[in-house]
Amino acid sequence: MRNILEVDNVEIRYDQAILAVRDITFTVPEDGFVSLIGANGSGKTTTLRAISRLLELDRGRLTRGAIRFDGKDIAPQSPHALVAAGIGQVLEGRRCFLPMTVEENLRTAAASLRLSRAETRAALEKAFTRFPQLADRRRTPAALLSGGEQQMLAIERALVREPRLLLLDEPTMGLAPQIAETILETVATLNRQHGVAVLIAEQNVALTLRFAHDAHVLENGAIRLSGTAADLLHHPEIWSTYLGLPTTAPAILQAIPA
Amino acid sequence: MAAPQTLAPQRDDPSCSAIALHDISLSFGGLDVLRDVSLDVRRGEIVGLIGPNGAGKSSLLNVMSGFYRADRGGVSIDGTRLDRLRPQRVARAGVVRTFQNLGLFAGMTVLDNVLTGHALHGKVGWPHYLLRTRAARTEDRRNREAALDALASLDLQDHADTLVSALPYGVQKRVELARAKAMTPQTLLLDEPLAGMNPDEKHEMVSAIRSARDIRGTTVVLIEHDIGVVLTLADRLVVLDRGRVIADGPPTTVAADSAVIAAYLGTRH
Amino acid sequence: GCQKEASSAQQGGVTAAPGKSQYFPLQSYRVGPYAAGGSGFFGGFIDYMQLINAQGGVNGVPLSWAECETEYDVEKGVECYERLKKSADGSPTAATNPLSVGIAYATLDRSTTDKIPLITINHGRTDSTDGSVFPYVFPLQLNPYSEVSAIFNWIGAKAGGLDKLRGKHIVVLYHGSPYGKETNGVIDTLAARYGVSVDKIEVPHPGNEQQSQWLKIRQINPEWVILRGWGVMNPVALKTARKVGFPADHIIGNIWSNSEEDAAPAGGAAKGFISITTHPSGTSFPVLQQIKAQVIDKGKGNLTDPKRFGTVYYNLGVVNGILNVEAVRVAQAKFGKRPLTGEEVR
Amino acid sequence: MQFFLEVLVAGALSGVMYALVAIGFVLIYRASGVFNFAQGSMILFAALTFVNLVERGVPFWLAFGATLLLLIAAAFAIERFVLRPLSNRSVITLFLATLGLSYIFEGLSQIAWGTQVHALDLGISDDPVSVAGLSLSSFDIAATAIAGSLVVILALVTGKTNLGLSLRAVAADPLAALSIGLRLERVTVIAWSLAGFVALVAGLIWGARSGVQFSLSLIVLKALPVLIIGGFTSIGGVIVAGVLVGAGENLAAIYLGPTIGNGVEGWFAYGLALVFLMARPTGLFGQRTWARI
Amino acid sequence: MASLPAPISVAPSEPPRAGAIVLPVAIVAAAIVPFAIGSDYLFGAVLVPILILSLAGLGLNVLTGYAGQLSLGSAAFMAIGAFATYNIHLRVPGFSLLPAIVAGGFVAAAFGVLFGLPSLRVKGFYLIASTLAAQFFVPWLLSQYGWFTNGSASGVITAPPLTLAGFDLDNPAGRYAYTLGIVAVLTVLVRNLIDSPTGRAWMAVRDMDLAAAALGIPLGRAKLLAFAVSSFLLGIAGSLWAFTYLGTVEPAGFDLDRSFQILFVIILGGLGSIRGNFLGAAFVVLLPVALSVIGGAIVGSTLDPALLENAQKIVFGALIIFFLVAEPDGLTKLLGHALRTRSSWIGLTKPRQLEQP
Ligand SMILES: Nc1ncnc2c1ncn2[C@@H]1O[C@H](COP(=O)(O)OP(=O)(O)OP(=O)(O)O)[C@@H](O)[C@H]1O
Ligand SMILES: Nc1ncnc2c1ncn2[C@@H]1O[C@H](COP(=O)(O)OP(=O)(O)OP(=O)(O)O)[C@@H](O)[C@H]1O
Ligand SMILES: CC(C)C[C@H](N)C(=O)O
Ligand SMILES: [Mg+2]
Ligand SMILES: [Mg+2]
Repeated sequence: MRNILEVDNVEIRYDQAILAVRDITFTVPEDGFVSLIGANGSGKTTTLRAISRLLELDRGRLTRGAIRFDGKDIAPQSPHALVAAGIGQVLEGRRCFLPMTVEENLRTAAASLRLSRAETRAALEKAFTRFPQLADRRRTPAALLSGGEQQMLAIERALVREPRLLLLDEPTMGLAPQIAETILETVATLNRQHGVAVLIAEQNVALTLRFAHDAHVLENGAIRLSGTAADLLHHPEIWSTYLGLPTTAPAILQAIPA
Repeated sequence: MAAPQTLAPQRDDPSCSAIALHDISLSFGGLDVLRDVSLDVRRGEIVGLIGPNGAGKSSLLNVMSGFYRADRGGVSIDGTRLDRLRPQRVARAGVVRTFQNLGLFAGMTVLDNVLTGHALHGKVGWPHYLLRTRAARTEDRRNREAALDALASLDLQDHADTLVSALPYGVQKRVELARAKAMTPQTLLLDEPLAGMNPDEKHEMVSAIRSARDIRGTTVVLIEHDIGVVLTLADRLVVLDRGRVIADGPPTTVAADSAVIAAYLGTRH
Repeated sequence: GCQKEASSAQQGGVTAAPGKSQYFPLQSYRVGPYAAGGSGFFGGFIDYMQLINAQGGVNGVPLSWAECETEYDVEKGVECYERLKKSADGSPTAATNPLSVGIAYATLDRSTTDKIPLITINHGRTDSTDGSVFPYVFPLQLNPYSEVSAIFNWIGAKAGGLDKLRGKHIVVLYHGSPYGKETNGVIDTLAARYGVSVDKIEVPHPGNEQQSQWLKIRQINPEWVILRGWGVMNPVALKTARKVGFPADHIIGNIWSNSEEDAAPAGGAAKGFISITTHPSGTSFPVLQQIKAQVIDKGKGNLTDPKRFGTVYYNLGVVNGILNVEAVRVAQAKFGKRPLTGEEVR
Repeated sequence: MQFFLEVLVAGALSGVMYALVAIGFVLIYRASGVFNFAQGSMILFAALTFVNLVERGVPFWLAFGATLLLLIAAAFAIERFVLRPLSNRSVITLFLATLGLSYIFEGLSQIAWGTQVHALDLGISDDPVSVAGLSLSSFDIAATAIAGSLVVILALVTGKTNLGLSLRAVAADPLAALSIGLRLERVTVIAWSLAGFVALVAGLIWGARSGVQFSLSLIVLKALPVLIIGGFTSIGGVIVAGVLVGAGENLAAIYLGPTIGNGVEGWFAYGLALVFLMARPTGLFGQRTWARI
Repeated sequence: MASLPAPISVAPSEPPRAGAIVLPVAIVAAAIVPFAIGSDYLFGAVLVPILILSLAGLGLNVLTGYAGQLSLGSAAFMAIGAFATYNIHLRVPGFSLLPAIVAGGFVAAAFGVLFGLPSLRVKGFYLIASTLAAQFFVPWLLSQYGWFTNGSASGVITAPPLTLAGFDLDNPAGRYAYTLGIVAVLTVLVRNLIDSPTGRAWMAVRDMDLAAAALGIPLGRAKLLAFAVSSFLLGIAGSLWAFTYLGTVEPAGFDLDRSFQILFVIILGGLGSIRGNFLGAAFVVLLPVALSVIGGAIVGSTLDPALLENAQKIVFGALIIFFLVAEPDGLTKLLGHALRTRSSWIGLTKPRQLEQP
């Protein structure tokens, strides 16, 4: 299977000084479902934004290595070209267009992809079936939605057109367990049935590892551990830091496949 | 501001009630966000507030802290019913909250953020500070010590002079809790303080919250989606669904409640 | 330190031995809302000085000058005064000509202290006409009093005698600046003397919008409107008058409302507009011909746009130059043919 | 009564001319959240360029097109050298940057075209005409018609269309806009070009009214209260606000002036704006500050 | 969020403690050095306006940099201070100049509170309606009623000679000393206030007013106090402008351009920085002088002065943009960087380590 994404020995700095990520190398196969795991500040967001070239707004820059999407170096490509080529992204912290209504948020995404009227309508329909709660609030400014509702909107905004590579940055943050699970199930379905490659950064490790094929653990901006999800789930270190907490026992029970 | 009126005791002893809601209803443009919600949080209790997204949890917290004005019903703090609740008044009554989307002062250092919380307790007026009188200097020194203690308790002392905007999200959440704790509140209202953290980090936060209650007897209302955390931390669980309280009781009982499972873990709207 | 470089930076004039020229600090304005007036005036002034230098100076004493931009702003004017009051090479300073009532006021005491004459042509403080109050201030040509009385005399003549003015109605439309207000006292006095009723209406700086003022004028329907404008206020006044239907030939522009820059942009609306002047525009005068031949045609003219040669502001600058230079000449007659100090020029 | 009506209507009509200036602000504010103080000097720049071309014998429409091209070029330059490096900065920083821009525009226009005053004749007469018994200026009526149609067109173009959505999205969150594939630079350039176009139209109309010269750049001070009352984000709002301000100002100058003093119109509009803000803190049609906690 | 006239988020504030040593040193230096090298021009046309603009910048910084309320009306409060001082000095027996200046500051503070009232309801760019109203109303008021200018026909007032306790300070060096004294005292006081609960309350209101409310900070009181303190400082700056710098003043001198100038002072110097005001003021005063010197040196006197002037305008505008792009936190930060690099060259401090994650 071809790799849709290759992250090759990448180093990233902010403000030309602050080293956020170093020596990161991994790939995502065309039908892959890869998870990035790591503590706060370990560099997950930075890596994901580097792939879609969204670092510049924060004065961040790739200082070494290369990222290839579809075999082509992303460095000379612009963010909108990458989106057009099939990268979809859910940003950390929701980032809906707050003054715009739910529907306008989705329409804007459709507009930027130059979807036809019918396609747009279909995309909206699909979004509202997945999250009926959003349908009720379609004319509400995104700013007034609850935290979880905003998260749903952010996810749908990235799915308006099925991307070929979906980048998800903590998509389940602030979502009720059931919705979180639904979302990952949806993503897994897209991955399985429609061949959408997925790269996800998640704090809910137990949940992600149930769906991911492979996972990489980041620590201080470098990859600490890599392996298949199943391996990592039973790795002692993962267990103690990311799973093996007495308080989260019920979640783990859910996580481990019967 | 309307004169506070005393309310007839709700439960056995009104003095035990840290914060209470009486038949609160709230709607926005035809959307009922809260419907006849009554809730009595007792002193020293840790109440877990759970429910699906959009159930009205944050709105409930907003009503308690004076950010939303209920259409109907009222709020009592320490057994005193306040008709026109305002955020500043609520804070001065010892009820301190955190925000789902972070309520930090981005342009200030971590230490300054925490010091700002102390403003509430300041006894020395600004003219003293203007002239740096002895009283001002003493108070300032004491405040700084207390703030550094609060930072230390969440392992933040190394970040004291960092601008909060330069910190990763999870650390910012910790700063917000530190700031709230440093205000030595009687009641803490926490809106998803653990979101975006890994279990290890959650563990630290949980101990910090628990220690506030155990050491100072702080009352805590906690919104959290990680049911595991809630089950271990909360003394009582309140479940909200579509603006109504559908369950209220000991965690184990509530978690087993079929209605709760249906609303929260099972079916979706 | 700064002062030397600053003033040498834009020093103009002939190269003479240091300290051997007669120095004029120029607080000019060539940008900002009143740039048109300032660049015309100072253009004329400088060209005239160039002419004098081309002809060998004043009795052999060359003229030098340095410019500093005030933007017609009082503070900048003061700063320029301080910066330029002493020449870079030690040449004595003859006089300052800020061309702004505001700046003139602000530098008045300093002029007295520094013993540098302050020349205000066709404007200035009413009380400066009497030399004993401000010994270093010289209003040239018209001062507020003579200006207003000239206008009243003219109106009187139109009406068939000053005594016929009684009961007539006049509106004064003035620029909301020290300059604009300066004549208000005089006008009141004269109005009382002749029994004219006067409405004074202010146009806030810069005067882009005068709708309400002219509607009011139309309502009052006075015999005459005295326009005490400056800059853009003038064409807008004429255009708005046209718009509300007030006849242009009943508007009398004062000395600062009489230039091409004031009338031309108003186009047809200016037809019939009357204004007083102390000097005509045009290029046929000998001195202008000389300037043309000896300065402008040699490519040394100060105007960016040669078409403005001979306009009112330019010619006023020339007149101002003549008066300044003649003052120096007169003083030289008394003190000798050398560069003079401000005190001597006075 | 007749006089009162004339004052009222004449004021309202000139208020529409303020609105014409204010629209330029709205366009850019909607698209990038930038409060563009350089709008006034853009007007000066546009009008000076146009009038100088015409005076050099360039035909009207050619001059119009050439000036517009210049403004579009300016939009590209501004995007590249000012806005792009400043993206993600605080709104006040961007505001200050546009102040810097206004100096550049003023300097450039006066270097290129000099400081003298130019007459501009658009062929619209400025004589009083009688409409329904009121004496009004035909120029004002024409200007109102032009401004009105401009507003309608712009409101349509930037309303529910894709362009309108993109403009608002970029203003709301540039990073999120990038993440869904919007072209930040292009949207910015379009907004500034539109604002340039509006500046040109405003410059022509105001230039024909008061002569083309430096003070054109100062009409922004008249447009600001209109912008505030209308709400920073509403194109239609500025028309309503313009009428209110123009009429109010005229009435105040005529009826209030004699009692409290000349020149009330210098600040009256700001007072009026304050009164409206007390009732509606984000203007008549401004976007509410949707804030949730 | 950008489309909302949201609370103004600004550059991070300099930790006030950092100034603890710098400030006294700077004051002592300012009190000694110029007298050793000073000329009348240096005192009268450079140092005095720099000091006064710094004070004005300090005033605006309290309001905009620290409390986050954008103001475009600084000059109005300067005007109030100047004319209040003038009238108090003129009319109230027993008020010599110094007390009159202080009283003028209080009058300005009162007006500041008045024009600050809308801030209780209105936020962000909308608030400029209030400060612009002040900006246009105050000079109008002052020139409209002759009483304020003691009947001067053209609205220009003239300052009395400057004396203090019998000393004649009516010369450039004297004016400088007088100004320096006042500015130094006020700077120290403001520094104290910024590094106190009050200052932190202002910054909290600036960064996130809802969170500030949740901490029990009375938003309205904090804002109004910021308006009062800010206008007090601006009022004093206005008095000094009239009485120790120009020696004369007209209401129109305090126009919008002056307000922008002060805004430039704080933006270029650095929002939320005390030292920045002095750097910004020096920059704003010296840049035009420097530009005309450089411009003159390059092209000599052959060039059309209007061209030179306009070119200076362009350079000024471009420099503003350049500074905003290069260093959002202003000259303070830039100076900080420069000093750090310098001292690492000469081995005073270790080079800053790259932050390792
Ligand atoms: N805009 C920025 N400027 C400077 N440093 C930054 C910036 N954004 C992130 N960093 C730094 O880069 C490092 C990696 O941060 P990043 O946000 O990628 O972590 P993360 O793994 O996504 O953390 P979290 O789980 O909290 O979201 C951190 O040390 C952070 O402080
Ligand atoms: N100010 C408001 N205006 C309009 N609707 C509102 C407002 N505040 C809340 N709502 C609506 O009320 C409902 C409840 O919102 P709330 O934020 O209380 O939910 P929540 O339980 O906290 O959800 P989450 O877990 O997703 O944060 C949501 O549908 C939200 O859109
Ligand atoms: C004297 C003239 C140049 C008129 C000008 N308006 C002034 O105030 O001085
Ligand atoms: Mg992250
Ligand atoms: Mg919530």
